[in-house]
Amino acid sequence: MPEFLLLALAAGLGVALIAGPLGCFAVWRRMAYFGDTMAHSALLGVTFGLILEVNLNAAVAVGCLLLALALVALQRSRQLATDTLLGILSHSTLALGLVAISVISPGRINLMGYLFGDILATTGADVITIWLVAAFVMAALIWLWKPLLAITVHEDLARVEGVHVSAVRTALMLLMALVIAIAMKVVGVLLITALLIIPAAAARRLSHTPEQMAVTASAIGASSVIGGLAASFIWDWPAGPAIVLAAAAGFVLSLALSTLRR
Amino acid sequence: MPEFLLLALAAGLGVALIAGPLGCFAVWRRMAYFGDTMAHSALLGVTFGLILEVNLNAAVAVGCLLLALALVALQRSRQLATDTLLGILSHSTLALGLVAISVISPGRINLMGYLFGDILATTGADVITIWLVAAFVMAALIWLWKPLLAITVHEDLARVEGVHVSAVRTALMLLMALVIAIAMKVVGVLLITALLIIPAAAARRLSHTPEQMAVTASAIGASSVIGGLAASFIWDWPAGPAIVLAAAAGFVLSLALSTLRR
Amino acid sequence: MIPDTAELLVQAQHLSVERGGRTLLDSADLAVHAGEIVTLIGPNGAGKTTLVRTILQLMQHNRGKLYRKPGLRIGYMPQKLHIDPSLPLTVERFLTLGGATKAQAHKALERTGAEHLLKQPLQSLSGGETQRVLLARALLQQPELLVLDEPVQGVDVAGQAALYALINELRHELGCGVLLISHDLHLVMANTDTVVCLNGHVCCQGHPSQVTADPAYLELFGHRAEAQIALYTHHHDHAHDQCGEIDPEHSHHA
Amino acid sequence: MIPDTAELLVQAQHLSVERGGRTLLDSADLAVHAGEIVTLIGPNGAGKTTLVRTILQLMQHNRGKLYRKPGLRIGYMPQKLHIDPSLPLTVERFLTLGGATKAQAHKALERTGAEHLLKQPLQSLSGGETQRVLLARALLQQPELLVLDEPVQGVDVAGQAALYALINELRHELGCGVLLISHDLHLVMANTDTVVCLNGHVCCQGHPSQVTADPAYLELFGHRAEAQIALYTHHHDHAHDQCGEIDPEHSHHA
Amino acid sequence: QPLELVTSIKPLALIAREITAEDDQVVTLLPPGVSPHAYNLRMSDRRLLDDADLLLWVGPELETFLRKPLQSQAQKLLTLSELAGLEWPEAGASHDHDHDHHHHGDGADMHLWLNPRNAVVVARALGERLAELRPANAVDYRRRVEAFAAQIDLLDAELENMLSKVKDQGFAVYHDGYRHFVDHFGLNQVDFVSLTPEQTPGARHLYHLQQHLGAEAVCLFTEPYADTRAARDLAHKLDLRSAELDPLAANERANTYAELLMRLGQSFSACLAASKGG
Ligand SMILES: Nc1ncnc2c1ncn2[C@@H]1O[C@H](COP(=O)(O)OP(=O)(O)OP(=O)(O)O)[C@@H](O)[C@H]1O
Ligand SMILES: Nc1ncnc2c1ncn2[C@@H]1O[C@H](COP(=O)(O)OP(=O)(O)OP(=O)(O)O)[C@@H](O)[C@H]1O
Ligand SMILES: [Mg+2]
Ligand SMILES: [Mg+2]
Ligand SMILES: [Zn+2]
Repeated sequence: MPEFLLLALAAGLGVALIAGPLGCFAVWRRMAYFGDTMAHSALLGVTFGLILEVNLNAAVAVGCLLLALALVALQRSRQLATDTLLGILSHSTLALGLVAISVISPGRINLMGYLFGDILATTGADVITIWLVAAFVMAALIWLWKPLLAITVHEDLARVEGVHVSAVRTALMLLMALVIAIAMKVVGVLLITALLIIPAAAARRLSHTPEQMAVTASAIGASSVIGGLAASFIWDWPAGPAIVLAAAAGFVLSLALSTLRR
Repeated sequence: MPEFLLLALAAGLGVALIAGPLGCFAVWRRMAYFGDTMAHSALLGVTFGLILEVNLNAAVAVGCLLLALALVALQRSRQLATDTLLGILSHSTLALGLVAISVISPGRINLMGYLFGDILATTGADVITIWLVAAFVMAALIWLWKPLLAITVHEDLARVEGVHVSAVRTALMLLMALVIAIAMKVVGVLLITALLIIPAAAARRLSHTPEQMAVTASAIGASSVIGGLAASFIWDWPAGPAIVLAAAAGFVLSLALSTLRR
Repeated sequence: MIPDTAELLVQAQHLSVERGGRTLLDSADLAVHAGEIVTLIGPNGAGKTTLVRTILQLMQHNRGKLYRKPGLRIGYMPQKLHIDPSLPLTVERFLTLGGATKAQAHKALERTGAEHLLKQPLQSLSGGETQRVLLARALLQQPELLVLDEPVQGVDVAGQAALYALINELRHELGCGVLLISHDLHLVMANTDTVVCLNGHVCCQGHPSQVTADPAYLELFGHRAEAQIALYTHHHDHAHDQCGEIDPEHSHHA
Repeated sequence: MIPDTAELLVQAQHLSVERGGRTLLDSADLAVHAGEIVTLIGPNGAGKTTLVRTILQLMQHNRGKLYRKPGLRIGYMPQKLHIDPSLPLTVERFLTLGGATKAQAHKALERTGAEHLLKQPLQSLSGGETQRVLLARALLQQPELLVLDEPVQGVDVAGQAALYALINELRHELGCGVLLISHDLHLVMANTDTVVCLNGHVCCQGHPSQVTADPAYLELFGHRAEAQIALYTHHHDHAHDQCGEIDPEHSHHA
Repeated sequence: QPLELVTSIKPLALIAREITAEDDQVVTLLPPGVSPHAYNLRMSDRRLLDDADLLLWVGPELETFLRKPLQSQAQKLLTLSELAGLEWPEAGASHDHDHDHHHHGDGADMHLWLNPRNAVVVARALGERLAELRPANAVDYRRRVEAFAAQIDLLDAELENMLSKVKDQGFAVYHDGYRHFVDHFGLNQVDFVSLTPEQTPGARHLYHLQQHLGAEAVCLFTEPYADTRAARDLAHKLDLRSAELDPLAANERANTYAELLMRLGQSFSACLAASKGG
């Protein structure tokens, strides 16, 4: 197996692993579009990074962080659903970024290139970063699992039982933002957003408890990575979309399975 | 005022007008990302249109239609939230489109350019199309308003009271798909998706009834179009993003207003 | 119990419902005629809500037959209601959704004792207030059949009796059939024409006086029910003959 | 009513809550001590849920003072529960969420009479079953304070009395304070140490025997309540002295 | 009265500037590298289109995002890909594997200005259009076209001379957009990494590159517009030289068309020649 494929596999499996449980939270908490929104706010971050001439990675990080905090703040009033809030933030940050670019007109710079990676271009350093982040986030998830689940089941019950709801919610957003920001640069935004929600959605019908769903989602994600890369190798499909298609196939399969079982 | 500005204004107002009530349904029914998903399935449509060498507009229309029907079918089982379903469809169709392009390799064509319009490039014919579609959709909305509202408030109650729930729901999807497909080609995808949800979200806090919210959303959308075009004229910002920013400003204003009134 | 001329509104025959490998409802029979009040009683999880939702075609049945008078107008009050907070909806607008005028809506609210809630957002109502508004909405349908799933759940003491009285009144006023689910044996028995006692299957069925004597009924509800009925009997005939019959066994937790 | 040595768990002083320009709660006072059962009664929309949620700091109060024993462990049972269907959650997993073991969860379910629901998805439960599971969950917190918002709402006849008995048992077993909201005057009066009668403001407050004699109470609940209490009295002392006192005025709707 | 000429991309403006008169305005609409997905017209852009006397673009296949804005300007449009007399590279000529690369038409390489012969064709067409628009200056325009053609002849020869030494050296490009240059000068392009900058290559193709590039090529060219980390990595791994090509003259340093082409040729010859020894 060529080395680049091994690196892609390593990076993809790392992302799929951590995207399993995180994606479940995205599905449960109706944050399916968190990834897309992050990508747009990252674009805004790059733009301001260019204007202020600061380190672009730092600018992206700050942009993503601010987005997560803005979302937490907006969620306080429960009048609007999370997907609406994400839509507002996503489109507003994108528009702001586009206006800012046109004003400062950095011209020939392809902003997207700064943001989005390709899983087949993974380097050894990328793999190490991904696995370090995945290990950290996984540890944090395990540590916070109970309160995270508690606020997802019922916020009021959790609060009464002594969970620091907004702290835990903010932590979840930040963990998710961290994973998306890193994965976006390595495997691309389409792949990370898809790996978050499609395996989790596929796992829903096959699970009876949250933990089962998280593990199943990771497994489906990992299989999709392997299957997608294989398809890319056999039929020469672009790797990212091939993995997403494999995950989509997994979802269709889970639909069929659960229909059969009825 | 230059003619292109008049045309842009006419198209923008038409879109904002019809996006008001439709956007309310998107916000109520958690379909904030319907527009993005449509854009991706339109891409798939274009790809297949190129493969099968059929009319591209027809292919896009078929793609959007199939998407709407797929969503209706998936919504039957209530285990997954609409935003998750939209995410799955959106990423799957995009991935499928990208793979299909790479397989048939229609070469160096940038498909996105086929799909997305720019409000400053509006022609007289565009304006007529937009207003015809807006008038038709508005008429349909008024005609279907009661059942639409009934299924949005509570599907079971509506069904018991004799509303054909799935027919009405499908009709709503198709109306929304129609508006998005047309508007996407004229004013661009960012603008139509943003005009659907941001004005509706801003109107939420200022309204006590669904009708109020729909009308307020249209009004906020129309003001955003005017304000955005003005900003674009004064500061030479790109017009689409300027309108989105104006709408976002409206949202922030509505937050401030409702906080003050407390 | 009811005149033969009364029109049959709905009828379930040998209705069975299965979900997740469990039989929720086993060959249940039920009929509601115009002008008749049928009350479904039974322990939690007996399948009362399931039976009602199947009759309303909100759930699919696995076996059995279901007849519904063609074009039947139904007023339905579900056991629980969750309305998205993103929808701005006052009580008034909620009531006029089905086609009623504001005046009619106001009148219906008055009858259910909730006229002060007219302009309030639906999502901010208290539990008992929500029930009253839901009942008002069901009335406004001008229904031929009124289906009420625990209508006085969470309603206050005064309201419970008043709402049952209202339901009885409506039956005469609109001539509609009423299908009711309730745990308040003492309050419903008085107005009910037919009681259907459900526990997965139909245990017994008939006029309250018949049912309360049925061994199956006594097994399910036992003497506690009797105690509750005692109260109703007090109201009704002011005879104290049942007071002394209360089983002392049950007073330990009181 | 309770020994002076009992620890104060929560205390509200002059608590006022305003929302949407309306005063929902007007200068309410309330205290719950360890080992004490405090019952909140009042008509629909009286602000009972509001008061409880304010004490639990789920809502902000506009005026007044709130004391909570530092580090107080609370078991809470809300009036309504809506859980997203996208979350796969069996009853067992729901109960063990708070840190309980499976054995404990099973035992708690047994006590609330719902042990057969262990493996069922939480979202598929019937109304009464949900209440039982919620109560089991509240128990599992090993609470110092148990807050129950209409705990037997939708629970069947046998279950209502059993659950109230269970609550009383727990108070002795865990030594916890209980703050209860209920409309079942006849069932709660028996076990309650303090009754707080709420109608926006606190109308009257004290031992059940005091409160039922209070003019404010009689005005709010009138003779219907008396009738219900009559039943409880029957159970309790088997004296028939109140049976005859029932006001015939109220029998018209029966 | 001076003319206002708008071109879609910079290379076209460079050619145009050789033909137009002193006071004629030549403006480029889009900076290169702006993602068309996120591109939105500004008022000034739109006004530019309205006020222009002539609009120059390659065609909808390349500047797809301009298709719609230019639709209403059909009468002042000069679409270069439709010109007669252009030289088109032969489809898939220098390609050796099983891709179904498309024939002339929707799949053709649209970077047609990279062939100096084509530049002359463009210049002639432009000169004629300008002459029509300003008959008074017709002679002047035609004279400039001839001068440009002569200059290009010299340039062509010089490049031919420079590149002939490296004709046999195999190389790969980042995206397959140099066919016009490569074919015209008979260079030996072995493969490309991706078909367009927007399309990422599949694993199979990458593997294929790894398998044969090392043996057949000495140089891999990247571009300043896209994230070409992967390509540079690949070059490093296969011990190929890597250098940058700038076909859009994004680099401010290229101020004339000749300079653009010269720099391109120098990039090719420097990379290909240097690696000959090593
Ligand atoms: N999808 C499902 N899968 C498995 N069991 C289910 C499902 N839906 C409902 N049930 C079970 O079916 C039984 C009947 O439920 P139903 O709601 O009809 O009871 P009910 O008689 O209305 O009870 P209550 O008095 O508590 O409202 C319950 O035990 C419930 O847990
Ligand atoms: N956000 C709000 N805006 C306006 N009114 C509100 C709001 N929230 C609650 N209310 C009103 O406050 C009152 C008290 O509500 P609460 O839920 O405390 O009543 P309750 O005593 O628990 O009644 P029930 O017995 O019906 O449960 C109700 O009349 C309700 O309509
Ligand atoms: Mg029920
Ligand atoms: Mg309450
Ligand atoms: Zn190839």
